[in-house]
Amino acid sequence: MLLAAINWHSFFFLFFALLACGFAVGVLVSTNIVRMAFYLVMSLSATAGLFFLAGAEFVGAMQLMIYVGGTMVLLIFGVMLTARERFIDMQTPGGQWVLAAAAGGLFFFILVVNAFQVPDWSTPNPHQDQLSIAESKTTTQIGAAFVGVRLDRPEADNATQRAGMSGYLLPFEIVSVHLLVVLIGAAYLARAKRRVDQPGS
Amino acid sequence: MNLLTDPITVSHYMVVGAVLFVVGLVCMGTKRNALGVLMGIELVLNGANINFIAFGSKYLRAETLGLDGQLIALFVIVLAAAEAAVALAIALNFYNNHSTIDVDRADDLKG
Amino acid sequence: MGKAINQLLEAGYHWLAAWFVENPQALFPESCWSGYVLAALIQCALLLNVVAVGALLFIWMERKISGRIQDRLGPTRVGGRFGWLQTLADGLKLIAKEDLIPQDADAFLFRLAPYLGFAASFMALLALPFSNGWVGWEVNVSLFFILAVMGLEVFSPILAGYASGSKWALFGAIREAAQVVSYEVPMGMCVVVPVVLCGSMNLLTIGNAQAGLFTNWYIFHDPFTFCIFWIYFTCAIASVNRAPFDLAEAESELVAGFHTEYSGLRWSFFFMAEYGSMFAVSGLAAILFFGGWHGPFPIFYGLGVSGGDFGWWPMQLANAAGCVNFILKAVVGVTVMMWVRWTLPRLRIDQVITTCLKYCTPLAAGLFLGAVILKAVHFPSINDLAPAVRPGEVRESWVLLEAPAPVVEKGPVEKEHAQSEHARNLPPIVSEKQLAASPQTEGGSL
Amino acid sequence: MADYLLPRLLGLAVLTPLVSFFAILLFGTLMGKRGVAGGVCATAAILTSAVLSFSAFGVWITTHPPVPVAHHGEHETGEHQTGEHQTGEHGEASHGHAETAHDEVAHGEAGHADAAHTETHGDGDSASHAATPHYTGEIYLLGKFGDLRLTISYYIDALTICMFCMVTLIATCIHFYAQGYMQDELVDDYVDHEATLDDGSHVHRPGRYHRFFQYLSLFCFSMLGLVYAGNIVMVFVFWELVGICSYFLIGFYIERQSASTAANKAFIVNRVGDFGMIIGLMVIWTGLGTFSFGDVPLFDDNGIALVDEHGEQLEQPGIFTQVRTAVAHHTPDGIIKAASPNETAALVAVAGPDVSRAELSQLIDEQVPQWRAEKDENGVPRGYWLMIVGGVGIFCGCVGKSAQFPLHTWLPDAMEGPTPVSALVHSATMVAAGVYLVGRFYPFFVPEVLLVIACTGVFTLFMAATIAITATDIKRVLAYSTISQLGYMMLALGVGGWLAGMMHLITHAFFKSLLFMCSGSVIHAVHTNEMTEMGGLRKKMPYTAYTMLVGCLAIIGAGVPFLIGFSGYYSKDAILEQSLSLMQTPGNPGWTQIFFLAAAGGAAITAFYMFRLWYLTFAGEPRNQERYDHAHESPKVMYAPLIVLAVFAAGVAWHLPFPGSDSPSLANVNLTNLLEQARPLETLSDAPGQLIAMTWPAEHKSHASGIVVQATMVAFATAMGGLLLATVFYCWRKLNPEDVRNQFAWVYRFLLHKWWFDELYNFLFERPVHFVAALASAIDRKVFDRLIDGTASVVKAFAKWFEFVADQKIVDGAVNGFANRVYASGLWLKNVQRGNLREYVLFIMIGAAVIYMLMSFFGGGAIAG
Repeated sequence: MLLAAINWHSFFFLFFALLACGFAVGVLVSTNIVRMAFYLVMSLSATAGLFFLAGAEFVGAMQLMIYVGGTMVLLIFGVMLTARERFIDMQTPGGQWVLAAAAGGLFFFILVVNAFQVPDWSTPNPHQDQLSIAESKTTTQIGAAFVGVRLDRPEADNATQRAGMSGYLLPFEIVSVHLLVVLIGAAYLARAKRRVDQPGS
Repeated sequence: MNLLTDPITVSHYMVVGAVLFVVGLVCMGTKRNALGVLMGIELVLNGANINFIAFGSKYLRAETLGLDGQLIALFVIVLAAAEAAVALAIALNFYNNHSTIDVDRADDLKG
Repeated sequence: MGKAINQLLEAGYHWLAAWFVENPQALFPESCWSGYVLAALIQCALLLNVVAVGALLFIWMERKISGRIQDRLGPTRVGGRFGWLQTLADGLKLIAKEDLIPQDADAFLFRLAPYLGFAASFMALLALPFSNGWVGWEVNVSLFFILAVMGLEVFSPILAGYASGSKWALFGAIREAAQVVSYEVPMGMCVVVPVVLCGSMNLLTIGNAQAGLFTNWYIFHDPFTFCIFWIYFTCAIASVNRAPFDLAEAESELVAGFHTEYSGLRWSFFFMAEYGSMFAVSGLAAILFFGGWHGPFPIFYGLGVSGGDFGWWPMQLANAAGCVNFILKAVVGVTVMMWVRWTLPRLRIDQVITTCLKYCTPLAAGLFLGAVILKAVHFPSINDLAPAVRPGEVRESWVLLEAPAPVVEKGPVEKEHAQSEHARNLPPIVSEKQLAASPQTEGGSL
Repeated sequence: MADYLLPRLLGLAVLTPLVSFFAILLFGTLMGKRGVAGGVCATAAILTSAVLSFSAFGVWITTHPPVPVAHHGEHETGEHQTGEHQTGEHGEASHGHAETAHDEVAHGEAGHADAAHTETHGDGDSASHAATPHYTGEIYLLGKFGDLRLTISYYIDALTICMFCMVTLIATCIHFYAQGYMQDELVDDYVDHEATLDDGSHVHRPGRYHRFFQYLSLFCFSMLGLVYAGNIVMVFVFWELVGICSYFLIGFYIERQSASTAANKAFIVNRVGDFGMIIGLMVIWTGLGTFSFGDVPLFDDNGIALVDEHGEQLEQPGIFTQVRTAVAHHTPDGIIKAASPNETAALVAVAGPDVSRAELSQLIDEQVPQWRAEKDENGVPRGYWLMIVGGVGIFCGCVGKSAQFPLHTWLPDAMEGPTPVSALVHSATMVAAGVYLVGRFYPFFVPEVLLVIACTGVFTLFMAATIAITATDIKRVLAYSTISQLGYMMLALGVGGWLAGMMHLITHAFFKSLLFMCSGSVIHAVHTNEMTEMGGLRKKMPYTAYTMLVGCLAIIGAGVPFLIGFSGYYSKDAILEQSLSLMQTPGNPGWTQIFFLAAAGGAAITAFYMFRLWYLTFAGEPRNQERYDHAHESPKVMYAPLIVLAVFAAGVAWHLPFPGSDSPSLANVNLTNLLEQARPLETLSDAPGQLIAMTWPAEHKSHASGIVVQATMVAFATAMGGLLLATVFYCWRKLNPEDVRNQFAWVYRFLLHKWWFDELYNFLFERPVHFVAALASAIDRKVFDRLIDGTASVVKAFAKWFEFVADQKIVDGAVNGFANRVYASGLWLKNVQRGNLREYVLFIMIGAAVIYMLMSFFGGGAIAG
């Protein structure tokens, strides 16, 4: 029975992967900027599904929250603010399409060939059956890694590495500061320009 | 190989990532709308993220990147958000200055 | 006979419980595909009912409450004296109405927008536990997940507003977007406080950490949590776009805001999404601050339905009671939202944003800091003065105990249960260390 | 301890003003309004120096307690006793040497050898005086040229200590004083009423308060460095530094024609003297092979001490070791060798090329005693002329710096500088540097040189004193007085009175700075230098008037004979005693009494003009009522230093027990005994001249009671006579100066024109120089310029042609051609950089793909996995 043989993990992977790829292609082919944004939201959400499927539930939630939520709202803001009839559809010359498609195809070919070149990558995890998605509890570990403690790598012999080097405290801090700077910078860049009234005009 | 019955592997994820990546690249290469280019960038980053997650997933490989994959993906997400904010601000500024967001017309510095 | 029925019920329960609580693959080998499908369908039906029937009920409630507040009667005719079926009648009417799409509209997005909102609202309920273990998808970061998908809800008004091709709709959409995105910030800060106190983002864990007497509820944990609940509730009202923050559909200015051009069933989907979201944020408040499915007094504990060593049906009975408990708390929250809506006038957009950025955000940040400091210095909370019972030992109870609940040492089973979550992923050395510092095991002293 | 402390204390004292100088130089404009804090900075620096100097003084007197020297004939009668004293002193000296870890044994041996040598001369008087206590050492080696070491080194003995204390004390007082005096520079717009522009308006300029103190600090550094210096080159360097400071300070009001001229004059005149000094330096180097005062321990290139066969540290003997021997004017070996080039060449020729350098030098050394015994046809020992040339050369420098005839003309003109400068630089310290150097180099001067010095000094003192009589500018009176007093010092040194000269140097510094500062106070009050417009000011300015009275009394050497007196009493009497001693030495020609008579006459004239000055300024009735009405006592910051200096001017030479000390060894601390510790050994014995039939008596002989009584009475009488005459003329007004002036009109004119020295120099030097210059200029313009112009025209024409061929065609062609190619390729490449974002993306994609392929092909497929 076909259905009985279905590997549900693979099934959902296929589902989300098709969604992600399909909507990504939708982004590519659509000329309406708002629709592109919508397709992108769907693609990113499907990617989040892929993340959940791969056991990275925290990253998936993060993807939904920040990427899909935050970024896309920002993007849609931009879309709406700059969307006028004449800007929504901007035709690209056919030659460039062909060129881009050729280069992209070449790239895609390289990547796909590469993906199947290493046997280890194409071999499923032999213990996959014994693992459950519901068991993926990496949130605590990620949180600990952010404050510099690697719970998942306790076997590291080097005490120094275990103590500090293996954690992600410094990158976390850097990214935090970076975000702050970016927020201020973006607010500054996008601030409303005050028009100076010409005297007498 | 039956996609529905065989367990999936890292390679499958990589193919999805490749699709997103290449679509993003082509998107960047063909969209004249600055926001379209921005969306292409998001797709590219997402495609890369999929690879990180896949290599860090213990469901797909016995020997994985472990947490590092997820952490890097997280950083990519956060930085992508930051990048989107700045890029959007730039796009708005560009729009304010040029009354268009056509990147083909952003050639003031053309030699 | 009774025994047979009992066995039958047990079998049926196992079949269901496997989907709600346990790993489905453990009960159902991969060959049993029908289990997946059936369980998924049942879950969908139940959750849909929360949204759809809930919306039906809430709309009726709102009419009655607004009527009472405005010294009217509200619906009185359809379905009897209290107008029970007024909403159903309206729904039928809406289904029957012609589905209009304006000429300037982007038809695809115009059609899509209501479903998107509904789907987001529905997805939020997917990870929302209704009782201990009664959750559509037990995900480790359920709180985070719910916040994330409720953030996606904003796409619905935006797309709707844009696709309508109407300036009123667009204005409403923009307002909605600005407002919701802004309020996500203080709201995020508020919900992090229970997470910090409990040490988990899993709503089940958070809920169970508040078991026992109502003093265990996080709202009574310390002054900071008490204050921060009100900020959370304010932000919740704003984020679900309810009055006095309903700028997106301000009738006096924007006709009807983002759904000006909608009619019929599509229009009703917006409302279903809205009421679903109201229920979701209220349920979240109940879990985060009001002990979730735990009653104010641990009655089932007194009945001996304690720990994990009792039979399946008393446990599920307790869970069912907890579910009722939870729904009641959530409905109270929704009712308060309605009460607020019909009491307070609508704010201006600048006031809305000011409230968020100048009041809610700094306050939430300060209170968050205070709560974290209290937690860090192990400041004794009110619960420590009268520790009713340890978390996770009591399900629910409606009957007051005759004697105060004794503080029971944790049985080996619970200990194992508590440890299992970590022990599976952690090697022994670290797991011990981690357990020693684990907030969940410390929760016993709360 | 002392060998550790003294160089550091004094070195710090030297450097502190330098720090202040740089601080004000760099941050002067930031120091408060118009740099007002610059004054504080400089004052604090010099105060620190003073504290350090007096600390060094304390260290010195505790490690080297002065012993009383024989007085007034005791020397002759109690020779044995004195010898014991000197032995004790010698013991102290050896002790000090042991601490300095330098030259004790070698020096001691040299001393013994010299002592043995001395006996052959039949003069065993000073056999036990092997050395004076001192500390010497090198701080930094600047360069090494063969045996010659150019170093930064120090030489510290009692004279150094005295000079340090004197300089820093006076400088401190003057710094404080200057803070008050220079107040009017503290404005943004200073109007210089004495500097007039072409259009008749006055010069407006920003105040230069901090600049003034900057120069003062630099000057203090230079002066202290000069005293601190341990070798003659370092002395010369600081000598020039002092000169340049003087230049800056005289030209402080640079906008005034007179000030800038005076500054130039001072500098150029000093250069003339320095020229002679450089000759002296050459002689020293040639003859002695070293510039260092003290002995220098020798090290090899690796810094390991060189030792002789006995394991003793080898040392390069310093100048003093070579010349400051117990034998009077014992010509050093090096001088003899330098004076024997022919003999040396003959020795070298005889020895042949195989003889090593060391052996050769040993050969020469063996010949030295023989050469030393030789005399030329005039009966002059070998090398003696070299000594005379060297000594006169060094003295030339001193003549310039100390404003002796004939280079004295710059000093009166230098009064153009602000009065504190005159007080510090041109009376107390810088001009004393010449005298100091003569004292320092005293053993180097053979009797014939001393005669030159004495003649110069005596002429200078008399000439300057006479000029001072007629001067009406209060500062010029003091300036000529300074020249005169410097002449006294030179005279004292020239007649063999080392102690007298040095002592007068110290005492004069105090009272002359006091007098100058008082005059500055007066000028500050009445805004004029002319004494004819003053009078009666003592009522208005009591502090100034009476401190100046103290100064006048000190300079004339007032005192109760044989009992007590102002400081000048002691030093001037000592000078007279020594000149009398020289006069009375048997065998000396009769004209040597000119020294005594001129000195005595000079003392009378000094008393006259000093009190003329005081009376004209402070006594009598105001001659200019308007200026009198505006006069006022100076602020406290100005008259407080006057009081301090007055105390010192009065009592610096007193033989008081050292205050606060119960130690009997410190009871003898006074100026005389201190200076006595630094006395060059040869002054303890008679010095016969070789070219002239004269003998310079040992200084102790002047303490014979006959000489002392005679000299003291003469000094007292002349001083009182001069004082009385001045009182008659200007106080009681019994005689009218006008009558005298008319009576001796030509003398008056002669004196008024300062003996026509300026005119003489103008005629002798300036006119010929101008004529030669005009001639040279004409030749330059007519001949050389035309030649050069013609050449230039030819070259220009060629260059024009060549430019066309080489530059435009070849070079420009190549460069332009290359540039065109580059430009064209740039234009072509521009097509790539079109500003099209999407194309860039495509480039990136294609580039990445290409790189990947290249790496897959050539990288061994290592890219994946």
